[in-house]
Amino acid sequence: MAADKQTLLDYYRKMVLIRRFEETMEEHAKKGYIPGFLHLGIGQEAAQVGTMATFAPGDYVLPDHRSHGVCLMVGTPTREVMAEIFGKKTGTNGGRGGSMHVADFKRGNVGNNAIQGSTMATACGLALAAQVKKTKAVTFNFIGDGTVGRGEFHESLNLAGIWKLPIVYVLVNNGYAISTRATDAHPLADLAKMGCAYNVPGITVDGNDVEAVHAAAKEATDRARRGEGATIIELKTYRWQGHFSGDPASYRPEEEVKTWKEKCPIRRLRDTLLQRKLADMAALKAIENDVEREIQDALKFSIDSPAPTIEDALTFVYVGREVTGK
Amino acid sequence: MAADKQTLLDYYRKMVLIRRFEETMEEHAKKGYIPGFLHLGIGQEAAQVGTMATFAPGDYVLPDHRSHGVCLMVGTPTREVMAEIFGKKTGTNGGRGGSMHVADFKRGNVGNNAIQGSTMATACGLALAAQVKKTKAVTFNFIGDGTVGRGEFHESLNLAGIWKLPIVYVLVNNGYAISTRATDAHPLADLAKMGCAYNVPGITVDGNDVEAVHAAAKEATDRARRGEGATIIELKTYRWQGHFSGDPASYRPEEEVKTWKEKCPIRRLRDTLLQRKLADMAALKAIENDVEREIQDALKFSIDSPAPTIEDALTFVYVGREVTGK
Amino acid sequence: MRTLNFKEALNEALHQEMTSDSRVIVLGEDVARMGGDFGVTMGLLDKFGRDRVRDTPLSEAAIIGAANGAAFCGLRPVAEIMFADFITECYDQLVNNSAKARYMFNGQVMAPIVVRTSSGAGFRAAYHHSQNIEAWFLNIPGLTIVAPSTPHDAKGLLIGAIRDDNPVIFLEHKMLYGTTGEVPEEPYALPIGVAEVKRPGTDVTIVASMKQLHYALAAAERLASEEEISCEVIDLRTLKPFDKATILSSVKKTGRVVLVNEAPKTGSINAEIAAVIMEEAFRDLSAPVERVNSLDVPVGFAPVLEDYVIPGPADITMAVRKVIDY
Amino acid sequence: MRTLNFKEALNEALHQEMTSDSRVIVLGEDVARMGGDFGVTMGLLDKFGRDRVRDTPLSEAAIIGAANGAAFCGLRPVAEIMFADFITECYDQLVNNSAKARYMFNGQVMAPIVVRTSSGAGFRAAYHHSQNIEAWFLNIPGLTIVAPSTPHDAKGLLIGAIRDDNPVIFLEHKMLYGTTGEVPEEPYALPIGVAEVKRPGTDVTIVASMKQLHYALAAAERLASEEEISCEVIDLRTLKPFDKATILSSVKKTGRVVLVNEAPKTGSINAEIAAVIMEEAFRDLSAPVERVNSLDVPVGFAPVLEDYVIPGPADITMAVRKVIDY
Ligand SMILES: Cc1ncc(C[n+]2csc(CCOP(=O)(O)OP(=O)(O)O)c2C)c(N)n1
Ligand SMILES: Cc1ncc(C[n+]2csc(CCOP(=O)(O)OP(=O)(O)O)c2C)c(N)n1
Ligand SMILES: [Mg+2]
Ligand SMILES: [Mg+2]
Repeated sequence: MAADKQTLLDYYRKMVLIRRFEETMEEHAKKGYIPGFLHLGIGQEAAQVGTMATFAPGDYVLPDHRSHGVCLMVGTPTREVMAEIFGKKTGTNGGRGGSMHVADFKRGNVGNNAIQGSTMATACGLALAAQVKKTKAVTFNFIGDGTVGRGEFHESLNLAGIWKLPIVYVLVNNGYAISTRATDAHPLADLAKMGCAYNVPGITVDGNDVEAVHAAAKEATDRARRGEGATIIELKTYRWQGHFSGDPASYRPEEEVKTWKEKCPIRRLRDTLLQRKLADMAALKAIENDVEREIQDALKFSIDSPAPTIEDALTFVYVGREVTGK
Repeated sequence: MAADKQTLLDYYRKMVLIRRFEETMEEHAKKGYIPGFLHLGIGQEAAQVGTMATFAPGDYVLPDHRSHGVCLMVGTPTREVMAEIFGKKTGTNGGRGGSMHVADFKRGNVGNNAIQGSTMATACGLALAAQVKKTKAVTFNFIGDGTVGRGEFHESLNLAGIWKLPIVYVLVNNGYAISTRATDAHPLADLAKMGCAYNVPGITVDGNDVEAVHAAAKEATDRARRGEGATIIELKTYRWQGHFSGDPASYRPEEEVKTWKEKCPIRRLRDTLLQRKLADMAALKAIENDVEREIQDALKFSIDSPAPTIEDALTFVYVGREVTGK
Repeated sequence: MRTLNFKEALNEALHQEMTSDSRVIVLGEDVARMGGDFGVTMGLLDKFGRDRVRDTPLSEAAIIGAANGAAFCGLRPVAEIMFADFITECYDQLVNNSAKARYMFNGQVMAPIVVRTSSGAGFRAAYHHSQNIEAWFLNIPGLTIVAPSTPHDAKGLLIGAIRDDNPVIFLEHKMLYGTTGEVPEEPYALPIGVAEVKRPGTDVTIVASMKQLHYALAAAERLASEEEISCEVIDLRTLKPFDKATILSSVKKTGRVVLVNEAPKTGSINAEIAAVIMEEAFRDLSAPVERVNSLDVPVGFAPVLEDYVIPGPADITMAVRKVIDY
Repeated sequence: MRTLNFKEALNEALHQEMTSDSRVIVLGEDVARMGGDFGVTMGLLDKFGRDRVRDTPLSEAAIIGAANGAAFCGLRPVAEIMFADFITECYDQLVNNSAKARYMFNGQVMAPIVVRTSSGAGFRAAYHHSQNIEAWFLNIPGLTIVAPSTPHDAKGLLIGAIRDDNPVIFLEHKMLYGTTGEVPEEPYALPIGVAEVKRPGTDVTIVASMKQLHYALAAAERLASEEEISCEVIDLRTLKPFDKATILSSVKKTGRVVLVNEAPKTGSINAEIAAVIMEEAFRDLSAPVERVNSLDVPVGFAPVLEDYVIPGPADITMAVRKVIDY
């Protein structure tokens, strides 16, 4: 069933938002505004948007380190995500987390943990809580192809398998873990098939086709919501930039990058919209302009916002126990 | 291809040796001779003997915590294994290791590590060394059904899958991890099938049928020896005693224990020998008597041997760096 | 007053807290059907059902991850790690997730988990079932470590730990499970971070915890009756953060200090306590602080090795004499 | 003499050792094709081939397990854990396997592995890419921890670590990779366990390592020129076991000590050094030993937080004045 016009236009807006968000981050990282590591999701917008389209209030998501886009999808204002990446007090984490730890608990974003695979253990607990509290909450656990190597992948899937945990494992297979090819790191080409060891179904789809991504995510989410347990959805895609902003990524052939850029998920959706006559160029341009205003607003907000202060370094270490400063 | 007479009689001797070894250990643990935990392999003799029949000089084995029998199979004198369990200076580890850490490196027994699953990571290195040094060594890695839950299971199999490591994973499925049923801990009934996630073939066999065990082990060992990589062989069996000597094991139905005792691997092999007319009762009795002499000799040796001394506590912490005592 | 043993006191604490607070759940290996390897969780499954009392696979990372995730959702998980030595397998979850969650996410969330685990030597169980692990976590801000030495404190501190909003590692010295003492029937919470003067004295301050506390009391008794040395014995009860005030006010009085801890000397919590005493009470000291610890070696199997390596009352007596004679 | 940076010095050490000793192999994430996340293993794959230089999947436990196993077979593995914070994921392998193998198996085997890892703060990379981990291993007998502060020592200590027969954790402070200095071309091994007096002095002993060593030297320089305070600065170089003799002989001279370490204060290696100084040089001390450390909080993202939390030259200067003015 093809998605309707409104849905597709909504996807379009979101994908453009993520793209522009990431481009803006990259630009400002180069200019020296953004401290630390910046892992960009350019090229992976369909995977992020299509999956998160099935996220409902009350659900939980554990984004990964390449998931600014996912953080935007739970409804956190773009300003707050961006300000966090700038390390500002107005960010989701008050500037304490940065790019790798953006969290917004009240909207279900439980935050990333920069130890790859660690969130897979956490996911079990979010899903367990849903069972204990008898809610219908589904947990979305984003991981990359590289992260599949970690022991927690196994411990989490095994537990999800026996306890029928309501988890959607969103396995974004962009072909690389830093320089290591997925095909050099794992014996199977389709990583979703690894669910076979746990009686957890796996679906592999073209991660640049937002409709296909959404269909797979919906199947998985519905299954989880019905209490039938976890699913792995593997989204085959590509990251256009290096591993982090600044990585020249000389470990991969230029030809490969070029091929994948031709498969741009945003261009693809635009073509679909135009072909199906659901929008004309003017309508799309209007969306893009609207996104641009949002980005520029967030950027100004992020640049203008104050940094945390040294007092902030001493709060929230413990609940109810003070820590002394200098 | 049925095994020949000499082979089967050899299996018989070894299985009786393990049985009597374990019974003797249990008896002396109850009498207070043996400190610490004692995990007995009674009922699992066919799994241990059938597998280790394919072990060749130069190979490595990582026994598990229920593997006194496996330790005997590499050719370590029974006395030395037993003395180790008694904590005596004449034991394989000088009495420093005990039941859970019996090792005999020169014969390829690399020792158990009482952290379940830990040896699965070590196994990768033994196998890697074989590749680097271009030997034909195969690594036998014994684990239980419970240990399958650990993250290292995954990290090890994944690595074995991509590097085609010469490892035989000997998965002794005795149905329980302490009180936890294998079927409550893992989604698949046949755990060998978990190899599907790693392109590692899995074979499930009746672990009480020493010929079947040997056939599976041979297939796996040959594969590894040919450089074709790892195999999981799952041996379905049962431990007759509690998890450790002294555990009443009230978590499992008596009926179940009874059924499995009827499937005694030793009785089964005896029946085979008699039916195929490869031995008569007198011949078997002679073997049993011979085993008994070996056990009694080892027992006397173990009881008579001296304990380590306090000086022993200070050696082998570091190579080339002293540690001070009291 | 009624007498219970240490294990029963812990069990009662769990029963009472699970009854009064439906957010409390229990998970771990063999905690449900069997009631725990040491019997601490007996009867919970029957009373509170499978949703709240869960046997897990042999997956320590998933256990602590699940506890974290459930805690993020408002539950109060009590996780059991069967032996403290196995906490290595979930070290990441504790260090990088539980300890930092509140800080990293700017106070958006708490991780009120309790990780119960059996620690300490004396069981004749060698390297991987004998370690004292508190020092492994001492340098991790955000964690709390509680360690009772009597049945009374076991109950009160476990209730205190469950009600505490921080992640707590709760150490149960395995040689104390069978020790008995008076325990009030009603639920009561003892404060975290507060030591107790177990025996007042004027000449020397002895600081100890868990099993060593009893050795310290025995040594103090002997020194009082045989050598007229008056020792003040402090039971730390919370190892991190420890109660500086109680220690320092005792040191002010005595000017001589013996610190007792069962872990190897180098880098144990005694080092930190000694450093703090030097910093804050240098002028009060009449002698350097003495540390009584295990030798800097692993815990071997043969009883003679373990007994030599682990400190006993005689070591404490000697240390007291040393600070007196300085 | 020729000048290299820290990274190049390490790289040269690896090239030279791999050339002269065919037992040396290198494994880790992205060490082969990419030459390491920080470039330390560049060129090794091309020169020594796939057998000896291996990219692994994202599997820290398997990396260290494989290193252990290969070491048991006589190889000399140099494993890379990309960021020290990830060592949590192989903590078990190091603590329960590498550290104890020789002792547990009664000297039958050695585990001469080197675990190189980038540690320390300053990279603006927050919680999981900034930690100083030495204290996590301080209480583990059997381990050795080496931590160079100059390119010269980086090369010599790495060669020394590779040739050492014990498991060595080799810390590379990530803020030092770009620092330059004179480095001899020929291979040379510096001794493990030996500190170096970097600057002689008479008033105060400063003990530091890695990045903080440079801060200590800067502070000493300033104190000398501006306040006529003469500081003796000791570079620890090996953190475990540390060089007591060099420290104590300096303390004998100065009677005043400042210990500098980048980890949080509570339970850092400074605690142990302070305790040892008190034990062995109590009468030499004119003031309590001062500890300069991070605050007892995690390392947050925004630069202001990190800069406040991590110690700098000013903190050292203040501490020196404090011990002088005592
Ligand atoms: C436990 C751990 N090991 C290593 C790393 C370093 N690291 C960060 S991202 C990454 C690659 C992840 O690859 P993948 O999961 O495919 O995600 P991608 O970057 O492709 O989105 C690595 C190795 C880490 N953060 N955590
Ligand atoms: C990491 C770790 N977790 C838990 C334990 C405690 N433990 C020892 S044996 C065992 C059960 C193992 O079950 P299985 O692998 O099936 O072997 P079996 O005892 O049945 O032979 C457990 C939980 C351990 N030793 N190590
Ligand atoms: Mg990837
Ligand atoms: Mg079992």
